Amino acid sequence: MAQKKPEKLIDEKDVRLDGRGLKELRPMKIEVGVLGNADGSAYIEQGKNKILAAVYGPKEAHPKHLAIPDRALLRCRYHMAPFSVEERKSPAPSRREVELSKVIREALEPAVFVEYYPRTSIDTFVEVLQADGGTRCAAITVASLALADAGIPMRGLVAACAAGKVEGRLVLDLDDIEDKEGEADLPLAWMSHSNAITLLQMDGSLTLDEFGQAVNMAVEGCKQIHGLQKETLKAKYVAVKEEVEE
Amino acid sequence: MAQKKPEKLIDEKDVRLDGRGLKELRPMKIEVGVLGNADGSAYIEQGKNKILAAVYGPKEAHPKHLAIPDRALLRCRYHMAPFSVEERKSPAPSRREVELSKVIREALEPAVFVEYYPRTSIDTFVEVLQADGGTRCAAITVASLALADAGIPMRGLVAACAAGKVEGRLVLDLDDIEDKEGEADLPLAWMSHSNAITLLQMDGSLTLDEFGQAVNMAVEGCKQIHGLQKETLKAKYVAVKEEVEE
Amino acid sequence: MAQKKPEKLIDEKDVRLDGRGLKELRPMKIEVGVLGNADGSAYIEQGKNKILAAVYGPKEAHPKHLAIPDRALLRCRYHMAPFSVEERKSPAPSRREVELSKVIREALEPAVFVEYYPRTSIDTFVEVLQADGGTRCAAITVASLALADAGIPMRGLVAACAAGKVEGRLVLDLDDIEDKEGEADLPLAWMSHSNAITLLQMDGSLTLDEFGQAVNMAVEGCKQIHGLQKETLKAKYVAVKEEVEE
Amino acid sequence: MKYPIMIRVKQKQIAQLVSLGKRLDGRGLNDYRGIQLEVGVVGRAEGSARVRLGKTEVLVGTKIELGEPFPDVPNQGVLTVNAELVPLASPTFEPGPPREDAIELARVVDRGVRESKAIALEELCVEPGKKVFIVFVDVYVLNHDGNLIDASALAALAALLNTKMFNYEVKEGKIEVKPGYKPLSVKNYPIAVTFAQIDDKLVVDPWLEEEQVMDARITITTDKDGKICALQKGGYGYFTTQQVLEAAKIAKEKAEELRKLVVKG
Amino acid sequence: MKYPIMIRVKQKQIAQLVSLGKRLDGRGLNDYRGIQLEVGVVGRAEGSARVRLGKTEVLVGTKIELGEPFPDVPNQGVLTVNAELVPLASPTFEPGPPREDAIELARVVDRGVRESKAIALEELCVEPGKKVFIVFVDVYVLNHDGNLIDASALAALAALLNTKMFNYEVKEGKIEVKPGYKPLSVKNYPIAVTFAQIDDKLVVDPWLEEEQVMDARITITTDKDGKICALQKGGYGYFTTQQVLEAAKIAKEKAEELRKLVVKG
Amino acid sequence: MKYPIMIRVKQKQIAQLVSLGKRLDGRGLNDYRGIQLEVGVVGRAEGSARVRLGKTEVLVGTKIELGEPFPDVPNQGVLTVNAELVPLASPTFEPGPPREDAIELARVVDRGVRESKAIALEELCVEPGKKVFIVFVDVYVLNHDGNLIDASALAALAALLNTKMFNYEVKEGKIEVKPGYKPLSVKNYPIAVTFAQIDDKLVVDPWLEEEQVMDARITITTDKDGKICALQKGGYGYFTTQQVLEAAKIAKEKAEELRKLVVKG
Repeated sequence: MAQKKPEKLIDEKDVRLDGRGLKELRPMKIEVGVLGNADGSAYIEQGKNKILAAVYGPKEAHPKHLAIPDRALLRCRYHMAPFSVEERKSPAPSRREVELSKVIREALEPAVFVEYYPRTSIDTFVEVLQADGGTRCAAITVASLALADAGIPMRGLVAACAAGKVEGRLVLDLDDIEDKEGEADLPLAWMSHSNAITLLQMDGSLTLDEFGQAVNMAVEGCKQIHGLQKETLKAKYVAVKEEVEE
Repeated sequence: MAQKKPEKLIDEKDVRLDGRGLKELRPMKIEVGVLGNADGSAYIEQGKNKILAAVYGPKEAHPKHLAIPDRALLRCRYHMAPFSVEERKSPAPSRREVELSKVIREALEPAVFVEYYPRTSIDTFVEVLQADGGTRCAAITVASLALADAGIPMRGLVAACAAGKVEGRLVLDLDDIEDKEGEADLPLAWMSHSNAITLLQMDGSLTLDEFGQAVNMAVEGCKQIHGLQKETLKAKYVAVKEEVEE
Repeated sequence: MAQKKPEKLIDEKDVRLDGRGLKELRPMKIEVGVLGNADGSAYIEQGKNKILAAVYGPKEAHPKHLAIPDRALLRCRYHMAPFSVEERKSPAPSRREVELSKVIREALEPAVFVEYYPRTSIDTFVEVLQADGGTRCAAITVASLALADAGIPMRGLVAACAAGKVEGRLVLDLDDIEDKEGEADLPLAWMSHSNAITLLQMDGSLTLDEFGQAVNMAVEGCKQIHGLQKETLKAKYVAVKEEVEE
Repeated sequence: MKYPIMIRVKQKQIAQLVSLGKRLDGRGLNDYRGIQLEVGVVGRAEGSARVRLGKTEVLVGTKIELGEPFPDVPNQGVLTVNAELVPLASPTFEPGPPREDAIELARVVDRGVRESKAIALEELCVEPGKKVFIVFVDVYVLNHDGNLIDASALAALAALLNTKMFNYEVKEGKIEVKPGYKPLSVKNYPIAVTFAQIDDKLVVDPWLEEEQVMDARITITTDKDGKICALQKGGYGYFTTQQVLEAAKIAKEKAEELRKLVVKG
Repeated sequence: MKYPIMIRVKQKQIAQLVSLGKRLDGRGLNDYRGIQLEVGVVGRAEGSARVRLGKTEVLVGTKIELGEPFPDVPNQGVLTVNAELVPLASPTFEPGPPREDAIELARVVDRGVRESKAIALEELCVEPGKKVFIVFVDVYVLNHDGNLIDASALAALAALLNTKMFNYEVKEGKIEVKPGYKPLSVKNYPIAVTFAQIDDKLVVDPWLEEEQVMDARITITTDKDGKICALQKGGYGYFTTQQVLEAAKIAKEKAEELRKLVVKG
Repeated sequence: MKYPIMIRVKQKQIAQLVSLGKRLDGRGLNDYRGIQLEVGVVGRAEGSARVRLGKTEVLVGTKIELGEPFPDVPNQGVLTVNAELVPLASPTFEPGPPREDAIELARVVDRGVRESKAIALEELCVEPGKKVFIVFVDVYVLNHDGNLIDASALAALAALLNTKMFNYEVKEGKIEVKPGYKPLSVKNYPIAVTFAQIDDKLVVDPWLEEEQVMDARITITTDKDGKICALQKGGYGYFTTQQVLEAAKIAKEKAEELRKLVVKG
């Protein structure tokens, strides 16, 4: 049932287990508008991660006492399917999921014009169907697209990606085994507006120098992902436009 | 602590373990108006089942947001006492109890003129004090009487009874051991108004033919129970009348 | 990890394990106004007990449906820190904590002019940081001071203290080991106004005679504690007055 | 906690009566309502009893199961008392986890049984530190018309006296069930007697209308030797020392009467 | 259960169509919506399947873990079905513990699998009374457009057929994992077919708009031999005996069609 | 998240001061409030420490108990950090299970200890796969005046350094307690330093009024070698890369100062 740990995660030619270079992202696939009922939705595959996001709102905040007079209440739930991980996960939210829901919400909010919709709520639901390291970053990337798909006005898309340290080398976009066996993991979310870092966490051990490099490497990763996000949205609007004009 | 399974549940003369014939109901005892505080109440013994039902309402629905503008909200809780079964049952409601509460409610609602009492709630509480197979059916039979005892206007009484298959033969009103060791169990609730089947479930294995026979056998059982329900109510009203006229 | 039980809890000269006489209280230290945010607060050490109390209110009752038209709603939560006892205690409230919250609230309420603040709530929070027997009594003593510190008008301070029976002798203010190994424990709360007993519980075995003696002994203990309570409040007001007049 | 006008009127009326030594339902201040006791009413339970105290009705069932002892008393069985105020018993009871009142009720019943050493927990040890019998006492309130504590404590004692266990032998750490049953060994007979204080007077066995207007409540549990084994004050009022001592004396007497209903011979 | 005006208008319209043997989305009364089935979609799961039934979308994943058997069936593995109505699937689903609807959904799917003996639970026993395999079937509703039961039951069966277990040997009470996988042994193929009753007519595979106006619902699960193995009536209306028997006949036929989608050859 | 008018006025005032390098309470931007540290304050705990950071007050107690290891690390002890925002600490804290804020607080403190490998978990294994020591670190917030993270992390480290375990020997799978105690082995000294961003400026150790108006928060935990071992951004604003790197540098310096308060010599 459990994975076996390989002897080396990176070979002498700086090639990682899955064949990637040190600064290379995992293969990604993004789709928007994938769910029927949600106001906005998106799907991402990043390596073996498979994650769905849906947005409902803006709508009247419920329960009412949560409504904010001058802005929308942005809510977020990050949740893992029981079969998304090696050992079945109970569907009840774990402490980890509660924390991630919070930091993901705080990573998205700087991008959203919440002041446009006072007294409403905007609910973002993220479901991790399969997990392979870096789910919180992929969750932010895909949730940001779901918000855009719902037509929520935003300052920009938020892209997210981790950098880290594995067997002494700094690498981009760690997968599950690199995350578990590596020396450090630094997930980061970024939006081009204001060059803003909207999520930043770190686990492990990094010198100040390494830390600076890792932050920059993660930002570069986010920029690539941001490009892919824009393409996906554009492609969808072109498709919609064509459909409308047909 | 545990019952021992006997070798045969039905002998060669079609006599069941407790001496009943194949189409015979277990001995039943019904009383209405048994509790002091409830607006309506009833008690049933069916074989070794001992079940109490109480009704509170119609009364203002609480919490208010549950109120329905054009009808009463019918609620139902089916609950087993910890000491009602072989192994002590935790008093917290199990998934089974949640499901049974739902199907019992849906078995009773077709009989109730819910439209007479908009914005109110009618709460039905069923407590199984001792369980011996077929509790959901006995619960419907007794809850229906408690509703009548509370003076809730109804299209008719709902009677319920299971048919099933045990050692290759179709039988009526299975007890605990027949249910557990038998091949199929088909609980059914019926009201004479519209000849309506208001609850129907099935576990086990039946051919289409057997299924048809079992449905008809259960309906016949319900008709007998319905007779007993009517007698009980009548006897009570006579008693009340006599008391009043004394 | 566990304490070892000594052979004798009281020696032949009626001296208890910690050197006290039979009718002697444990050393006590009381402070008021110890917390920054609370409207009133107090801290007590009684033997090895270390307990904090805070009062918030009177304030608008929340949720609103709890508000009482002609008086304040007095609430109380007695809670033990996980590290306050020998075996780590889960922070979720135990049944014991729920019961003690109730009896402590009922011990305090006779002293509070709840009718002065209709529709409000007065919330009393007690945190046991270290437990050594008699925490409910010390909790009442300290909560009563926190109420006074919050400026809540009161008929008087409530003092509390247990009496009990250990190795055949009646003793005052049992500590943890005397409580566990002794024959009876009788916690009692008292206020001088009306000479009122506002809390009374008992565990163990006492004849009627012993019971009468124990009640009187506990009341005497409360009177001593009441003296200490008054001194503490007075000292604080003098200190405040001096500060103001400087 | 809320005193609507209706209650205040009733309070006045009840208090006036009590000051004359009378009660709304005709009882004397120290009289119990009629008590009906039935045992063995639930065959699936190891023991059971139903008590009707006036219109208050309580059913108690016991179950005995194997389980682990508490680490600090490895050679003792476990006694667990739980109370459910099921919603069919009163319009004020709601479905959901036990609230404060249910927890207090269970704990007061528990203390009476535990502190009087009614159950010899050492005899319920099968394998020290590993396997003991757990005695579950489940109090089920079926109709609430006041004084749930006394009715529940009485039903609990009767149910324990009605409890039978299967015979067993321990062979190489495994339990072997043998034919027949034996009664659970009950060594003491704790009886709870509750008083309400109304207008500075004590009344025994308050019914619902009295509970709604009382200032405070006190329950005194005495054992077969007349010793007090548990006590609980409740409610927002207070008692004087004098009242407490008086209550204790009466409680002992009343308990003797009640005990005869449960313990024959 | 609330019928706002919008729903009543729709109800009338849908009922009129149904009385003419037609449906809003153009289907015949006994037609299913288009079904898409994909298996092995979640590699971390031991088995998985996604079913799209019109716009309804359900993902089922299975996990197999070691655990303890139930005491009353010590030599059988354990089957556990759970359903999550995750809030991304519908504006009416909310985060939190499973509500009534999710519990009923899980239990109906569970009964189909269990009663048809689709999983040979005896084969999942490793050490009687101590160690068995637990098969978790997690139903994950991703988009709710009606008839969650049939979609979930179909996906559950497909996921079980897709489930692989590692090979193992038991040596001295310890499990030794061996290379390779073997498929989970699935012996029967239960298929659930659900009808809505609208204005006294039965329609197969109700979509959301039909569910909102239906009087009652009946689900009949038949096994590979055409026997009925589970049945569930839902909703606030009722059925006549005639309707029930008619539904059973149709259910058997439709189940045979659907079974072919999952069970090849 | 709600900004009533009062807060906006305060926000303006605080922001203006900060833009001048000043703060409402007179501190410089990189100054901590006065810190008081007391250890061994709770004798029942295996270790304890109280930190006062200005008016913020946190008590941490540790308990060590035997338990089972996690299956994936069978030969390591277990570290469990829990935080309670008890309602006496703030009018905004309510009784009930830990909310988001308490969970984040506990997890940030946990990561500092865990990632710096402050506790040698391998040394806490008694019997691989079966019995290990569990170190409970309970953070108890007694008064909330801002920057709970730094105060809690500091108190947690001090409590761990104050923790003693009894001596024991393992004989035939059983633990035998021996006389005396030994200190828990603490290998590293992680210190958390938190910044608030107010009007694009960073201020160290924000107090409550600053937290109420800040845009975002960043906590950087460094270990005894000046390496970063944990980091957490919080709040609804953002940081630039420049700010993050600047914060890291300051965090390392401030941590060295703070570490001296806890680690003597």
